[in-house]
Amino acid sequence: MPFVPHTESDISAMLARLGVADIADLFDEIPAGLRIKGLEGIGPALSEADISRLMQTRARQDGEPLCFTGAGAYDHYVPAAVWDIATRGEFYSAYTPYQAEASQGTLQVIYEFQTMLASLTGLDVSNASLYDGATAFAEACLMAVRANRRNRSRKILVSRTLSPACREVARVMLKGQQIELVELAIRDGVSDSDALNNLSAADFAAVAIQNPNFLGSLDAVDVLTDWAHSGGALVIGVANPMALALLKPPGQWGAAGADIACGEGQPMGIPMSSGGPYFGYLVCRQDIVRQMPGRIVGRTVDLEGKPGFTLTLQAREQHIRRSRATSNICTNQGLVATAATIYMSLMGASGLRSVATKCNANTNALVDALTALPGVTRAFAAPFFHEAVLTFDRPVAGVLDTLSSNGILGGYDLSADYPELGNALLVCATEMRSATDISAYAGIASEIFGAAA
Amino acid sequence: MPFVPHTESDISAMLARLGVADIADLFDEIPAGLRIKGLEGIGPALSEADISRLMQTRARQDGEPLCFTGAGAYDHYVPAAVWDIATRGEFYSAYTPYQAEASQGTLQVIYEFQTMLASLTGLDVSNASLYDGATAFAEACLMAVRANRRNRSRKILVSRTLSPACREVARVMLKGQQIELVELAIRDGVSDSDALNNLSAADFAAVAIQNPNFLGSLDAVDVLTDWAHSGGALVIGVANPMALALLKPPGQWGAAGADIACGEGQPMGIPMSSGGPYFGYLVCRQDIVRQMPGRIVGRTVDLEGKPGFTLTLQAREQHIRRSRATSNICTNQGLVATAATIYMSLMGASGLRSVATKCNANTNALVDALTALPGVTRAFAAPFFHEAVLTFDRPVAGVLDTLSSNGILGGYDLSADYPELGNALLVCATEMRSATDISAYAGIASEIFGAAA
Amino acid sequence: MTEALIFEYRSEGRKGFVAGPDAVPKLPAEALRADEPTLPTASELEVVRHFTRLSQQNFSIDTQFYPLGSCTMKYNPRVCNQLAMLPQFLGRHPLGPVEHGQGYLQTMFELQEMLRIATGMAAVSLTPMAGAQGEFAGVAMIKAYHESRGDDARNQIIVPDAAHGTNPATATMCGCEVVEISTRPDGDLDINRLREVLGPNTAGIMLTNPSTLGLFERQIEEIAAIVHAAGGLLYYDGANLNAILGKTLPGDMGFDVIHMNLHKTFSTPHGGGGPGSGAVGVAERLKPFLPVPFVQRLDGRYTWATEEHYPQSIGRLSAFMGNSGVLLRAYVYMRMLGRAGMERVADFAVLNANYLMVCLREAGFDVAFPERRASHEFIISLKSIARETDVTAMDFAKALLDYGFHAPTTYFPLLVPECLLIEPTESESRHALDAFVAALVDIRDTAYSNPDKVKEAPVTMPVRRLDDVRAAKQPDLVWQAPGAG
Amino acid sequence: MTEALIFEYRSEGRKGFVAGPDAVPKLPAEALRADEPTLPTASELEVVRHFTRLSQQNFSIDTQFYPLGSCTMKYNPRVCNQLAMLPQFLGRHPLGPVEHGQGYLQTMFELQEMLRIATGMAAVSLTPMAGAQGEFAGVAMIKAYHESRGDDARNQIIVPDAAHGTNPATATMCGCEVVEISTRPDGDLDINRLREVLGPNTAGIMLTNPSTLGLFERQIEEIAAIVHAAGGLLYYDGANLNAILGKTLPGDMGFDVIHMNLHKTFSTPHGGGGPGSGAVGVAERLKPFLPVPFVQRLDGRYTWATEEHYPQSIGRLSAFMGNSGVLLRAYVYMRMLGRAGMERVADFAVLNANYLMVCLREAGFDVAFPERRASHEFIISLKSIARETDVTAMDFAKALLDYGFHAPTTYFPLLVPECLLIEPTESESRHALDAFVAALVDIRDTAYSNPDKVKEAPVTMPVRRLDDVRAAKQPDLVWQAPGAG
Ligand SMILES: Cc1ncc(COP(=O)(O)O)c(C=O)c1O
Ligand SMILES: Cc1ncc(COP(=O)(O)O)c(C=O)c1O
Repeated sequence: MPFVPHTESDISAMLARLGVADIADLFDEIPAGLRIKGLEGIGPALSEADISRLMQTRARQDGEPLCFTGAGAYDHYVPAAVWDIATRGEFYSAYTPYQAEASQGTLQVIYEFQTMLASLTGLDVSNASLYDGATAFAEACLMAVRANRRNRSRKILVSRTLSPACREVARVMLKGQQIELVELAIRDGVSDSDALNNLSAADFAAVAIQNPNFLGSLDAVDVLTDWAHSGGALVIGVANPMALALLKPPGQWGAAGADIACGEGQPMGIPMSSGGPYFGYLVCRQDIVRQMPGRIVGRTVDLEGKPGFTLTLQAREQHIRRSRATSNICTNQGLVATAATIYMSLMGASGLRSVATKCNANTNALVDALTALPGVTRAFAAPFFHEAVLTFDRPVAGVLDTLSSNGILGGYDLSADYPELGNALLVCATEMRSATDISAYAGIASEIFGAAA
Repeated sequence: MPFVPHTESDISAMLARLGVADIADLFDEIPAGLRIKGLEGIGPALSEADISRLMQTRARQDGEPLCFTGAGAYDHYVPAAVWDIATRGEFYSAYTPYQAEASQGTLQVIYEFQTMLASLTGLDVSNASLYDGATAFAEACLMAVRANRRNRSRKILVSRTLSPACREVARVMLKGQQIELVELAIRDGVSDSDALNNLSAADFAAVAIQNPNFLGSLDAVDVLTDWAHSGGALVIGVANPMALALLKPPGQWGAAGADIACGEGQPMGIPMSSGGPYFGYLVCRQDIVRQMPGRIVGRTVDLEGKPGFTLTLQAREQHIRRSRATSNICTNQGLVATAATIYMSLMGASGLRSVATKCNANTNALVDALTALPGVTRAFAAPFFHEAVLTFDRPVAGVLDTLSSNGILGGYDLSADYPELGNALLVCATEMRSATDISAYAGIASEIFGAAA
Repeated sequence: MTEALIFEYRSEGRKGFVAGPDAVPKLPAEALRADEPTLPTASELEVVRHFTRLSQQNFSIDTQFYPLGSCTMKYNPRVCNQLAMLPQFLGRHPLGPVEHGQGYLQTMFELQEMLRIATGMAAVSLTPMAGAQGEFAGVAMIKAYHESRGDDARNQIIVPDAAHGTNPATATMCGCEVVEISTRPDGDLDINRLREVLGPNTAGIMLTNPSTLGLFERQIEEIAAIVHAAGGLLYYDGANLNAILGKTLPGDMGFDVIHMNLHKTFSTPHGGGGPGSGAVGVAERLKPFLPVPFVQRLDGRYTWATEEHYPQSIGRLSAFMGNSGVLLRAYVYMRMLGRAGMERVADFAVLNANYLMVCLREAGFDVAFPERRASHEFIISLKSIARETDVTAMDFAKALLDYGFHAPTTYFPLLVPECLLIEPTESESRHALDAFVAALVDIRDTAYSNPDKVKEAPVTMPVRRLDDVRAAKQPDLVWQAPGAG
Repeated sequence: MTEALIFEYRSEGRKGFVAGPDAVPKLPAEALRADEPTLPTASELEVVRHFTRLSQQNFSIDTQFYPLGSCTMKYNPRVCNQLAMLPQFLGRHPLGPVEHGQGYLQTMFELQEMLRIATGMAAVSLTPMAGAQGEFAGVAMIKAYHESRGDDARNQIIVPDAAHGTNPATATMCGCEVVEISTRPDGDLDINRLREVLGPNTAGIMLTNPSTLGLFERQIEEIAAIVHAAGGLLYYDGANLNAILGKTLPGDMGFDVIHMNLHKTFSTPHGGGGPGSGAVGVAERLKPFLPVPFVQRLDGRYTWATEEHYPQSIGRLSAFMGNSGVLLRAYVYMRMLGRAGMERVADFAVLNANYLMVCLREAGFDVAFPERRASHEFIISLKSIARETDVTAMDFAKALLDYGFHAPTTYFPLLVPECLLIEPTESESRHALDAFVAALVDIRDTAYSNPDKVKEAPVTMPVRRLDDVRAAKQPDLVWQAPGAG
């Protein structure tokens, strides 16, 4: 029997011990009317060989198109050691480290994870991960409302350059608690700082800024941070950790730095995998750590004085504080955070910098190649990290279709999220894209746009 | 620097400690005339991402044709757990278990391996693996010559139904020691027992029989075993361990059983992998264990009386006995044997039996489908396990070419090894071949043979 | 041996992973960071060795019996991992066109269907990324339902006192008020109390059945009737679905919405804390509110169901569609079980729990609800032992580690003092259960003969008992380079 | 905790891995086996748990510093394993047509080329499956060469007394007589003795350079000249190639044939004892004798070179072409190193060995050849400590395990008493080397202060010291079911 070890003789011996004739008797507390005959509609069991064949067929069916799409998920190289180690049974099949003495492996990894995230973002403390970047953003907003003791506002000013998915998830998660997201407009691909003149920072619990923003551009982080702080609003910085290998981290934005930072951890060694599992990170200033949602690992000593690790500050969490907890989160993305920790350890600061730099160079090369075509222009002049917006002289969808049927994912069509940008496409070329790959894209694009390539 | 951890500052500190200016100075005992400038002709380093892309391209280029070829390497399903566990760093990156206390993992696995092989073959003791089935056969011949105390013969009678590759490797390995392989003829796909009448068993150190033999047929194991023993020759049984899930094991052949058994372990969870790494197994009667080549693990106790495992009977081996060792083998196929042990543990006797039975059924189905075509007949009437010989009305090579260009490996062309069989093809359909696969083969074959399919 | 921190392998100037020669970024200087983040500078071998050694410091299903109540620590088949990690699945961009995703989408669609059937609901969405997010989705749907009917006053969520902490926490997150109700001594809900709290403000009730006490709620039909009569909806916390798979359906019990913990019942790995998946199923009336996206089939083609098709949807809960990789693992597991295998899950989870309960009862342990059948888990209380020997449930838990067993859940549910909540799961053998009983008996004997020895435990772990108070009072949450603080 | 034998999980009637329903074999009844083999009847979880736990009882490169002399325990990059296990490589049938193998064959061809260049030989064959089989191929080629010239009396193989046991054992297997010659006190070969033994019966000499003493043989050019002058050939045991990679070429030294241990120099994993690869390279005159098959390129197409093309070949050494999977790993490793990386191998292997040697010498240990440079390994002798404290090299080895270090090679080479042969490899950091020195110093201190404590070691392993005598005297080599013997 798959995954059940019992033999007939075990079963009889066990039933005899229980004094019942049949396993069915053990379900006798279920009201008779509720008992079912079984799961009609579920097919017969497949052997391991059969399910392997099936899944391989489906995987092959989907192919491996050349990816120039980013928009929140990035095609980076993941060293072999990362998942080889992360999927070792002892990491893979452990539960949450409730028994600290028997979970030092996971606990130490998470402590190291927290250290890395705090350092990358330039802030003090990190939690042990949240579900993904979008929920981390929503939790950051909730946290900011709880943490801002200067004003009692339930409004967050969010730049329209911030990822639409993050804004949508935050809307859903904030709605019940009547917290409102107020949108700050875009201009030239970045947050419109002039629009701040019509607003008062004091009206907001926090201001949320993404950098590089969803459109790939470097945003006005210093101006926005200082404006927010001037009115007693907190600052939530959203950042791709890969970009932080190069860019000024949220903790150093403006004069005082962001108060909270969060983001999507996927670029740190996590495969794109149709959208998950990824992990959200959340870091903050030391003084607001008790408003942090999610698990946190701390270092302490054992009764012999030897250092060891344990879950700590649990009084914030649902299993202790129940309806007054900082969040309902329980299971997080531990294994993914473990993989990210291994990835960051392998890469080091220099490895990350090298990847980040290559992404920047490749996207520049791609943008140059495409804007050389008639009908393709850059949408904005703002400097970008590894994504950029192109404007076409025709609808984006058709172009993407042609690319797709040539095995190329050409980018993310912005026309639904940002209709104001016209026929706009967000492209990305990570370190994985070779010069040949970029030429392949440009080649097909030149056929579409009718250039004399 | 890939795989070298030293930083510039480490290097200077270390050189300072050594009192030399430069690493090159450490090579000053190499005569100047022999020093080279470096390895011209070796290309530049590839990053992990680049080598991954390269190897993936090459792997894809080779494709995954549908395999109906056996002839010594079989396409069985390998459960995911097998190599997941075998490639855990602690198994994968350990050396030979010379320090027993720090190698109980590997040692216990091998003790379990030995137990499984002894039991499958119906013999008393097993070694810890040899390189592959062919070298195991050669070592079995050498061992038989050493072990046979009744006669001093340096001849081994080997049935022509025994794998040509095994016979060739044995020839190469036995040549230096002037041991001769004498061929016993084939009749109707099995060893020609009548030919024994012209021979005397007393002239041979051993008689070697493969069952099922290379042509897939069940051979005359009982007759040959008894004949050999009647003249004081030992019996070497060669067997596919998968077949032993169903068939009478060598230890039970004839009245007294074979004295030595050996074979190719690949069917026990080892991928076909272009021919290796596989492992050879070698088992024998207890009383000749000291003539066994290769490592052997024994169970003993530690100084507290707790059971533990260690390499034993090492006085047979090259590192102790040097020029008088039973063999020169040192490194064997430990990791592959580990994987096989996991495979056999997962399958159990019933799992192996079920696979073996399916192979038998599938090959029967294939043979039925192909012999239904005009121009295709079975070569012999002998019962077969999971391989059978078909005779064509035309040269085999052309048929295989057509199949190959349709993504099918149609079997092994016997015409070079067994010209006496005419246009003969050895086919095999393991448990991995579905009814659809078999129809696909039959479909193309029917086009070739012009049947009204 | 304790393992140094990865940062302590720091070696000035060591390069990390070699990714080839560097380009110069085209970025304005003022945007660049000046400092270097504190990331390790260990060699690849050091990294591999460090994390491999750390992994060995964990207990896990692959190495130990792990009867952690409410957590369903069953075997995670290795093949689920292998197939979820096929390169095309790993490499698929979440925004890739459906043409490059039919294999994946079909798989997700079939998973939705199987989960729908296994729970008896009308439709399933896979987006929630863990149980708690599934709860969020469920309560949000309940609220959206009432609001869609103009029934705006309904903002109370009823939860039993035995409920998991995520239930009340979720209600709060959704802006609801939590009303806690008590459990009767026989372990069933205090239905009179329920009647009292039901009213025009009732949005719904969150139950898990079997409950966290390991008991099947026998009055479930009546409860459903009165909650529905009062205008409320019923939420099923599916964390304990393992106990009833193939035996009874939450849909039949009258639940309107359910979340499933695929990382429990459907055996996706816990990974030291996650990722999980909290897929939600709903009855017909909540279908319009399901979180998007999910997968729909139109003319044999699989596409995304979005806000466009479900304008009343509560919206999105993740940037893309939840924890896909986890979903793939659950799919493989379910297909390998098939119908018969799924029905066997509850059979043997429940057989093992009852067997273990009876063995412990016969060995003299106090079972919390001795008159009841265990579901897939059960509770023993060590109150009398603690009174007599001062050895607590916590001490038992720590001592078990030295016997090579992970501890059961301790001190939850809160209403049973000195409790251990024990869930063996169907994948453990009778042999493992017997050995566990022997260990508990042995620890109890030691508690009476030599209580200090038990209070000293564990002694075979990489560390002895840790100072939790110090951890919370002087939080040390990130490593500081020496001299950097 | 010791781990039960997998057979002890035996449970009557338990089915193994589920491979689906059984067919009835079409085989004559008398051919079938009557008994059931003693294979485990454990559940999948038990199997996974058992072998995972067993793995944790091993020391390995991935978990410990492993300075086992002569074994080159360097880091085995995980990516080599990953790429060698691509499904198409794993699934390729060895007899598959070359049309379905161009990717594989090209890789093997390029590997042959890289190895040829790295050793300075004329051609390479990859078939030998370990060092010892490479030696066999080499000596067989030497014999075949002499025979092809009618020089039939040449059947003596000269080996130094420091040689690895496989060298004399190989010579015997090839039907040669072994002539052992001594080493001078300075570690170089006794060349006068060599002159004496050379003669018309000399088939050749087997050397490894640097030798197993960790010393570069400085007279190699002279040795080559006199052996060649006597009509003999030179065999290079490439186990120590790590020390000279990119610095000097065996081909330039005058060797006619060489085997390489890809599982040493080229970092394929040892796997707890194998598989390895003992690829052989030859000078021009031995080319016709190379073992087949190997890969040749004709008009940009890769095909097998067989007996057909090389009728003088010594023939085949494996059923197919050696340990392909190992060869793939070596290929990936070499491509990742590239030229500069390969040259660095010897640089840092030698730097580490000399550094460790000097640190130990300065710490007061007796280095066997203090006047010489270490190559990639070196020897310390504990003779004086053993005399003074009765603590032997074996005791040091066992004590090191408790410090978390694998022991160096002990009691080899045989000519240095109480020796440790120490090979750190280039992949270990200075930090690891310093820690190893500290451990040895600590053990020595304990040897003087409390010798019994060292003789008690190890105490932190799953077992204490094992009774080897009993193991050999009462061999227990297979498990017997209770009551079955
Ligand atoms: C009864 C119960 N409800 C809800 C949850 C929450 O699930 P998750 O941890 O996946 O968020 C759990 C799991 O811990 C549980 O046991
Ligand atoms: C010097 C030397 N020669 C030969 C060998 C034999 O190599 P293998 O074990 O691969 O057969 C070894 C390895 O053990 C060795 O160290």
